[in-house]
Order: sequence, then C-alpha cells, then structure tokens
Amino acid sequence: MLFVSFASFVSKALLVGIASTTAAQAEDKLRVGLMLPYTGTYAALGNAITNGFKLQVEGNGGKLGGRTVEFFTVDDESDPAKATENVNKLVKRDRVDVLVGTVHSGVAMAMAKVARETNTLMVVPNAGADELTGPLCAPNIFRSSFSNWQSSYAMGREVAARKHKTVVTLTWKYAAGQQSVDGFKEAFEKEGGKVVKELTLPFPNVEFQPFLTEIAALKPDAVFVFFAGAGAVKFVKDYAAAGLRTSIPLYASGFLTDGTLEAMGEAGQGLVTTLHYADGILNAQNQSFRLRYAKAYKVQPDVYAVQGFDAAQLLDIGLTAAGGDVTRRAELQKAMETAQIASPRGTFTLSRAHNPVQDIYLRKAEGKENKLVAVSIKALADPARGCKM
Amino acid sequence: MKFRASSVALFVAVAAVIVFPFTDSAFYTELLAKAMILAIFALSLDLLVGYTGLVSFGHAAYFGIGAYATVLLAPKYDPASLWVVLPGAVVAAGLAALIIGLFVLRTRGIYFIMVTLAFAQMVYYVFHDTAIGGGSDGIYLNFKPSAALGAFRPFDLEQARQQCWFVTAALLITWWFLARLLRSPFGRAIVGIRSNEQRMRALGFATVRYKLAAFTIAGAIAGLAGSLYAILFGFVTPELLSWHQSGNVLLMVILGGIGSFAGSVGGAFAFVAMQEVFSGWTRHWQLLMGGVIVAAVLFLPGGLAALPGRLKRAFGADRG
Amino acid sequence: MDLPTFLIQLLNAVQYGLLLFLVASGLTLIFGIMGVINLAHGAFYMVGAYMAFALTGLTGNLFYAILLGIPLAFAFGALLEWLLFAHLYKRDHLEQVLLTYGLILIFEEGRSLLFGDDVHGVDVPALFAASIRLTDTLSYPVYRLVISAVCVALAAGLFVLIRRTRLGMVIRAGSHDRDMVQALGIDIDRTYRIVFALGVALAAFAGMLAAPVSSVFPGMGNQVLIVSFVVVVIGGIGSIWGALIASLVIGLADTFGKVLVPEYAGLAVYLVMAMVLLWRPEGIFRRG
Amino acid sequence: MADVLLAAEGLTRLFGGLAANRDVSLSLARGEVHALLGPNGAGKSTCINLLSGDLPVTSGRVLLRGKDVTALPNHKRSLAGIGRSYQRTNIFAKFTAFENCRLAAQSRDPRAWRILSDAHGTVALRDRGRAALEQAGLGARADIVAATLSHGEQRQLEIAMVLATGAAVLLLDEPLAGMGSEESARMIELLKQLRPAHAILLVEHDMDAVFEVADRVTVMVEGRVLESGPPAQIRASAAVREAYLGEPV
Repeated sequence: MLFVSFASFVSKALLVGIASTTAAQAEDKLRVGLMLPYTGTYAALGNAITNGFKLQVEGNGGKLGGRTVEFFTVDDESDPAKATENVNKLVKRDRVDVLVGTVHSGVAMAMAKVARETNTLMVVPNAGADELTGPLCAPNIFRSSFSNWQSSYAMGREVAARKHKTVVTLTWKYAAGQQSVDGFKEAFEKEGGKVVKELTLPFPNVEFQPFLTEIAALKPDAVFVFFAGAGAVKFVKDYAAAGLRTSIPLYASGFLTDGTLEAMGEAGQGLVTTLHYADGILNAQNQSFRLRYAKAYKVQPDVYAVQGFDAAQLLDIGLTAAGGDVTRRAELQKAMETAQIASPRGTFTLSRAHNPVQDIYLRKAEGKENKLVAVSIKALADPARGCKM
Repeated sequence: MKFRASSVALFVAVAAVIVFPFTDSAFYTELLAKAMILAIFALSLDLLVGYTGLVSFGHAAYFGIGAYATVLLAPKYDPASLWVVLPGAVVAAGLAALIIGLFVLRTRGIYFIMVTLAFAQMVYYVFHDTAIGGGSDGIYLNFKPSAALGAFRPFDLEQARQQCWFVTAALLITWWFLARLLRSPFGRAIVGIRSNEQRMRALGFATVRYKLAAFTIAGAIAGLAGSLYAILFGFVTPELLSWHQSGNVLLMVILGGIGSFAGSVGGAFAFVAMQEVFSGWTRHWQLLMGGVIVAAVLFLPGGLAALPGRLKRAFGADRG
Repeated sequence: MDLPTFLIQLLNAVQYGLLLFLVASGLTLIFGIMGVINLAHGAFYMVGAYMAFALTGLTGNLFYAILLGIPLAFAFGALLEWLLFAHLYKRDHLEQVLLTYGLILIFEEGRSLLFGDDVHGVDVPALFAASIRLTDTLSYPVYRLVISAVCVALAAGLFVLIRRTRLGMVIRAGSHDRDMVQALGIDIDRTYRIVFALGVALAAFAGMLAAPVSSVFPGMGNQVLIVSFVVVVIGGIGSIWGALIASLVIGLADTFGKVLVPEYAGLAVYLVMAMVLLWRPEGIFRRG
Repeated sequence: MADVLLAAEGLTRLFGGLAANRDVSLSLARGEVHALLGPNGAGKSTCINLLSGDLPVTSGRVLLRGKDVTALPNHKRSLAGIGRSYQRTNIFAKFTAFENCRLAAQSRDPRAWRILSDAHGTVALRDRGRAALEQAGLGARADIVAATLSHGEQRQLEIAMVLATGAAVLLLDEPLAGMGSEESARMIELLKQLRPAHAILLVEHDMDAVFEVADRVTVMVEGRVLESGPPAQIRASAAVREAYLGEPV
C-alpha cells in the first residue's frame, strides 16, 4: 500500500509543480530568482544575503523599480556539479527577470555562463572570482560584493607598511584562495617585500599541522592566509596553539574573521584583516541598516547581509530608470553602471567591468566584532584584467 | 500476456519521451535529457551490480572521466566534432576502468566495495588537486560539439529538442546493446559468474578476465553517459566524480531493482523526480531523500521492478 | 628539511594517524564481526563532535561532556542497531551500503535542523590549554599530545579486550557466520548489539576528542569516513592491529605528502593504498 | 599398465598447522572407477580440491597425462580435461537444465567472448549441451529450471555439466549423497556407462555402491592414505576394517 501512495504522490507532486509554475506566469510581477546556498557549508551566508536582499525590498513596499517582486529560490548547495542545472531551473523553468547569486565562485561562474547565453540580468551578491568582472564580464552581469583581488591587495600594502620584508602565504588550492594570494603578492612585492613561499592545501582539507611546522622552520616576518568558514576557525586555533601568534604575525583578508570569531574564541582576538566592510562604520545608512536588520531578523547583520542589501539597491536603481521594464536593457544597465549606491559600507560606484569601486577597511578583531581601525585604501578599483567591454 | 504488457508499456514510454520536447518547456526537456543520461549511467552500473555481481561503489569515476575527456578533447574556441569527443570519452573511461579493474578485481565482497570507492576517490583527487581539468573550480565546454560529417549535418545539438532526441537515441541504443550482450555467450558467462563463480571456474572459465571485461564495458558506457552530461550542461567539476555520485547511481539501480534494465531506467527517473519534487518542498529535502532510501531498503527489497509482482501478490489478482 | 623539523613532522604524522585509528577501529570492528559495511560511520564521528559542542555548552567542561557523551553514544548505537541494522544482517552488502548512505543524509540534515550550519568552536579543557615550546618559533599544543596519549591508551584497551575477553574471542574468530558464533555458546544478538554500539561509541568519542582542535562544522564526517575506509582496506578488515599500522602509514603519507609533494598530496594516501593492494589484496593483516 | 590420465604424487595441504592431506599419492586411469573412502574429515574433499586446483597444494605434484599441472589454477586444469562435481549441489539454479549444460560446453569455445551474437545461435554448443543431458539421462527435463529439478536430478545435472565440458577425468564428490535407492541405481548405471571413456575418481559413503562399481579403492584416514588396492583387498584389510569399516557409518 505504502508504495502505491508513494508513486501517486510523486506523480501528483510533479503535476502540481508544473501547474503552479505555469499559472504564476500570468501575473505581472517582477520575477526575481535567488540562487544561493541554503544547505551545506555556506548555508549561513546564503541566508544572510537573502535576508539583506529582502530587507531592502520590504523597505520599498515589496517592490523593485515600482514592480511587486515575486521571489523564486533555488538552493545551490554550493555544488558546482549541479550549478548549470540549478540556474536553468530559474532561467528556463521559472523564467525569472533577474538572477541573484551566489556565494561559491565556481557556481557563480556557471551561473554567469548561462546568464550570458540567455542575456539574463544577473547580480552577484558575494562570489569574488576575479573572472566574473574580468574575462567573463558582460553588460548584463553586475557584482555588489567584491573581487578576490581587492581585499587582499589592500592587505599587501598594509603588511609592507608594517616593515615586514618576507612573507609565507597559505591557502586552499582553489580560485578564490589563489586569487587572494595573487592580489596580496602583487601589492606586497610592489612595495618591496618578498613572498618567500606559497603554500597550498587542497580544499577543504583542514589538517594544518604540517604547514605550521614548515612555517615555523621558514621563519618569515609575517604570514598571509586566505581561509573562510570552518577552515578559518581551525586554522586560527591551530596557529595560536602552535605558538606562532606570538612569534610570527598573521594577516588575512577579512573572510577569515567574518562570522567565525565566536567559534575561534580567544585565538581570534586581535587578528588584523582587510575587507570592504567592518563593524562600527559610522554613517547614517549603516546605522539605519543595522537597526532595521536586527529588528527584522533578531541577529546582527554581517558583510554578506550588506552585499545582499546592496544587490537589491543596485537593481532598484536600474529598474526605476527603466520604468520597471526589464526589456529596456540599455537604460537599465546605464543607470546601474552610473549609480551611486548608498551602501552601509559607505557609498560606492561601479567600475566599467561592473565591480564595486569601494573603500577597503583595516579591521581588528575584538570580542565578536571586526572593529574598524582605518580606511586602508580609498575607492579601490579592481583592475578587471581580461575584461573586453 | 506479461510480454505484451511490458512491450506496450515500453512503446508508450518511448513515444512519450520523443513527443515531450514539443511541449516547449526548455527546462523540463533538459531535465528529461538529464534523467535519460543518468539512466544510461545506471544501466552501466546494473551490468556490474545486477548481472556480474560486482558491487562497485566508485562508478562515478568513469562517468567523470568521460565528462572530462569530452571537455579536454574539445578545442577551446571552436566546436569539437561529436564523432571525436564521444568515442574519445568512451575509450578514455573504458581504459581507466580496465586499469583500475586490474587492481580492484583482486578483491571481493566488502573489500571490492571499499576498494572501488577508494580508487574513485583517487581519480577524484587527480582532477581536484592537479591542473589537468581546472582543479577544484572545474572546466567549461564552451561550445556544443558539432555532429557534422563533412558537409552533412544530421542534427544540431544546439537545439534543445534535437539534443534531447539524441540522448533518447543513445539511451535506447545502450539498452539494446546491453540486452543483446546478456543473451550473448559472454553475457551468459557473466550471469553464471554472478550466480556461482566457483562453479564457473571449475567449468574452465577464466572468471577474472570476464569480470574485467564487464568492468571495462560498464566503465565505457558510464563514460558515454558522462560525455553526454558534459555536452548537455557544458560544465564539468570534480564533484561529478565524488562518492556521492557513486552513491546516487547505486541508489538508482537498487531503487529500480538490481538485475533489471527497465528497473535501472525507472530508478534513474524516480531519482530525478524525487530530487526535483523534494527540493521544491523544503530546504531540508535531503532528510526526505534519506528517509525514502531507508524506507526503500527496509520495505522494498527488489526495488521498483519487483513492485508489480508484490502488488499482484498483495491483492491476489493473479493467484494460481 | 633539517632534523628538528623532520622530527616534528613525524610527530604530526603520528598524531594524525592515531586520531584516524580511533575512528577506523570502530569501523573495522563493525566490518569484521558483523560483516556490515557502514557508510554512516563518519556521521557518528560528526554526532560525537556536535555532542561535545552541545554538552560542553551545558556542563561547561569537555571532560563532563565526554563522560556524558560516551554512554549516550553507546545507547544511540544500540538503538540504531535494534531499529535498523538488525534487519540487515541477512541482506546483501548492497542494501547495507544504501541504508547507511540514506542515514548520512538524515544525520546531516538533522544536524542542520538542530544546530544550524555555522561553525562552532569547543574550548580545550583549561588543564591542557598550554603549549610546549619545541623550537624558538614553534610550540606544540599539550592537548594534541593528550589526544595521542588517549588514543594509545585506547588502542591498548582494545587489544586487551580482544585478547582477554569472551567478546574478544568472537572478534578474533573474525566470523560473521552467525551459526558458528552461536555454536560457541554466545548470545549472538546481544554480541552484535554491543559491538555495533561500541563501534558507534568509538567514532563518537573520536569526534568529541577532536572537537576542540577541529571545531565542529557541517560535512565534517565525510572527510573522515573515506580516509577511514582506506585505513581499513590497508589494514585488513576486522584487524585492530592492522588498523593501527595502517593509520600510522596513512598519517605519514598524508603529512609528508603535503610537505614534499603538495601538488599530489590528496593522491598520496590512495597511491599507498594501491601499492598495498598490489602487494596484498586483502590488506596487510588479512586473515588466514 | 593402464592408461593413467591423472596422478597425484605426495600431495600435502596444511591449514595453519593442521594437515588436511599429507603425502597423498594416487592415480586415475581411463576405464577405471577409483573410489576414495574414509570417515568424515579424512580429507577426501580436500584431495579433490587439490586435484581440481580449487585449493593450492602446500607440496606435492599433480600430473595430467604425465604433464605437471600443479601450478595451473582450477579453470586451466578444467580446460586441460579435469572435470569435477561438488559435494553440495552446485549448479546455476535459475538457468534451465539445458542452459546449465550449454554454458558448460561454452567454456571450451573460442566464440565465448562474442558479446553481440546470440548465445543460443551456436549449433555446436547446443548439440553438446543436449548430448550431455541425454547421456546423463536428463534429456526429457532439458527445459526445466534447475532449481525445480528433484534432488537426484540435480545431482545428475551436475555430472551432465562436467560431461558437457568434455572432461576426460571426472572427480565426483559424493554424487549419490541424499539419493533414494532408485536414483542411486540410475547414477551407478551412469557411472558404468562413463567408465570406458573416462578416468573417474569417486568419493562416496555408500559402501554397496562403491564396491559395486569401483575397480580400485583408496582409503584415507586423518589426511593420509591408509591403504589402496582392488576392492577385494580393501574388504579384507584388517587395518581398514579397524579404522573405518568397523565404525557404524
């Protein structure tokens, strides 16, 4: 009996699924597709971005560019193997007007490929892969977050300014890590420093002990790393436990300490990082954003929430200029390209490759916050290498 | 009676699959193509699990090698020839299966399961850690391969419909090939090995060689599926080789009922449908998926293929 | 590499190997005695780590968390055996693979529902929070040494269990032939339940012990599972002694692979396995 | 000297410290039924396994037509002409009786590796399968699924399969086990029929049957050969009587 009901339930579910998507097409709403991770390692980031995006939309009375928004969400699981299929769910099945996503760079690149092929308007609210606003740049692809190069380039200058001559870098061997290290190295060596060794380990391996031993043997002036999430927590703890915190200073791009400070505990305190957002930015838009966010979701916002919020702001500007009509692409893109986005991170504009030209902050971990120390580089623009637009 | 009912069912199913792309739903056409590709993949594993008695838990490796071979054989800035990349992928995957088979077939039982898994992980790390295929970030197929033979263009894979039909043809040919293979002397021998390997050896069959051949053929067909997958989605990552994929395809085969090609195809379709439906319902859809798997093992031995018989018995419709 | 660095890397390798042993020993026990292939073993490791996180939060100390966690894990294992695995002994390995694969999904999502998807840290007990200075730049965390010591003690305990007890006799018989074991006059259902629960408890214990150094995070079980498989394959199914040797071999391959050939570090472990298989298809310590 | 096909010289097989076979020598000649007797655990099945290659020897030699085949694995020995049956019925239960024999015949066929031709299309194999079935007295049961054959028929089928391989040496492990008297009689008839063209090793508990067909008898006890000779000599042997025949079987 069980099997019969199961079979009928599958077929029914399928029918209902098809029917509901076709019925919805009749209404005249702005169809926004959110493709973000809601399960797996980056689930917390996906939720924060969604919250930020929806906060802006709700502040607008549920509208973007004057049109009521209907959301379509797909959990991309941060799984590149399913990326193309997942984005097709939004583009081909749900026929969304706008695509928003995602966290994982590999998945975002698969999304960008589909967006280019189908000429769907797309905003990247996190993934920092340099290619998205480099070789893969396109008139219909925008980014409200950062490029991997940006935050670590700033750190390269900071480390050199602190009179460190030699640095060992360590990261996972994947695009985000590699590009961060490249950005750091570019700035650091331009200022006269030397990266003596680039260590890598496969993503998402977290057995760091052999590398710590090697770092201790190399005795560089400083260490630069790129890690995020669980790996970041473990690395920082291991680094401290190996006694290296007292002998060799540790620097990183800000993802090391975002959303991870609580888990790091004592080991995370005092870490110096660079990022395009920090706790304690004193501008009106940040204060109102933080207040509204905390009220709506009962948690403090983080950099990911800001990026989601700004993605919605960016779209609102473009759509408003086009009278809410996604097909008036020229006006829409023009407005987005020239927009001044009043972001909680500070007002920013977009580069010709559609990446934020933004201030990068120097931050220091205190308690559960990445406290603003200073503006490291003002209005830093990604070089957008390989972009032919 | 049974024969006629099942061939009518098959005919209706094939007709439905051929007609479906006319519904003009690009997404569901693609989903259908994906389900059929996974069906090819599941068929290849069923040859091992269901007919040769080799429970491979690393079958995704050959699927992935087929996919990578397709992308790596294609030029970067021009469409590749389908007649190069497809056979190339099949040969590459078959060759890999042959080499790995030499190792894994030295073991049996639980060992075999674990060793196939471990070798698949090894292949996974080859693509994940080295620069061969873009590392953990994956690699793109920029253009769909061209089916042109000189001036003659039999079909165009850029057209979603034609692509779906091409996959349909591939599935039917694979199915036919495997059904035919089972009736061949070789096929009888591997079925004999599954049922009683010791006896086969005593009769004079070099059983390891037969198993190796079956392992290679299954790997090659998995490579075909992987190649089609790469062509369909244009993007290949190491995750295609991960042990979750090996688990999923095993699930399709068992869900459908091992030792039944129709079951494997049905299992693949059921798997895709479940994934689609569950993930539409809830973010925690994997919980449902896990629940279904556990329930299927406990309450549905023999899989979907055994369902008609079980139902008949339960309702007593066909007694005597 | 100079000598002190080499020695420290050796220490790293041994330390990592011993922790692997803790997970793999439970796996090899369940394989060897019950003939059950258990993919969910990594999930039990994860369950242990999250228990350490939750119970440390409740009790304020990892010691109490572990004291509380072990019986809980044991009971959890016994419950699972009674509920699910007991129905599988007469079935194919195939169905065992599938069932335990389903369990992984359930545990992962259950974890997500209960604890969310954030990374959490677990504090090292204050008693072991210090580090020992090894060179002018490098110290070694005491807690890591404690883990190793506990692993060694546990290994010794397991050997005693196997050499000196009735349960051990069954384990040494290495048989999952229920009839034969029953003929020895042993209550087979109870034995199986105990062995399975013991295996779960070992994995969970490893998770609890490792939680302060690894932190707890989604998907942590899967990383451990596959390497444990390799350990069991190399060591020989059901052989505790083999698991110990294999764990150390893998620890060495992994650690020195990372340092010497970083490009192929992920492969090193599997290459070792392939070579062992060529040499001895049924593992180093295969049976009879 | 008779036409010796298979000879064992000093076969020894140790399991751990235990000798399952120690220094066993015997020979099988065409036209002879050589019976192997002994109490349970005497090492008779082990001996067959050593001869067929299912188990490797610890020491000693197996000669087939004077050629050393000790190093050959079981399937190669089978191809060389050594066929065997098993103590516990060991057939392909889901196949028909005919398919069991056809598959057995296929083992010597170079076309066995074809993957696209119909297995039943090869006339020669079909004929060999049928002939073997006929010879074993199962001609009328060809299309019955093996699992549903009676126990006696399954034992016959087992021998039919060996015949289908065209083996010259038959190693039969208790072919009469579990058979009724009528079935036994038929099997003994079959053995007599096969005797002229084959060298047969018969492991059997049924004394009457053994002494009815055997041309030569070897008695094993605790892994060793106790005595070997014509039936009359064995029947008269005090040692055998003490070690074996004296015990109630």
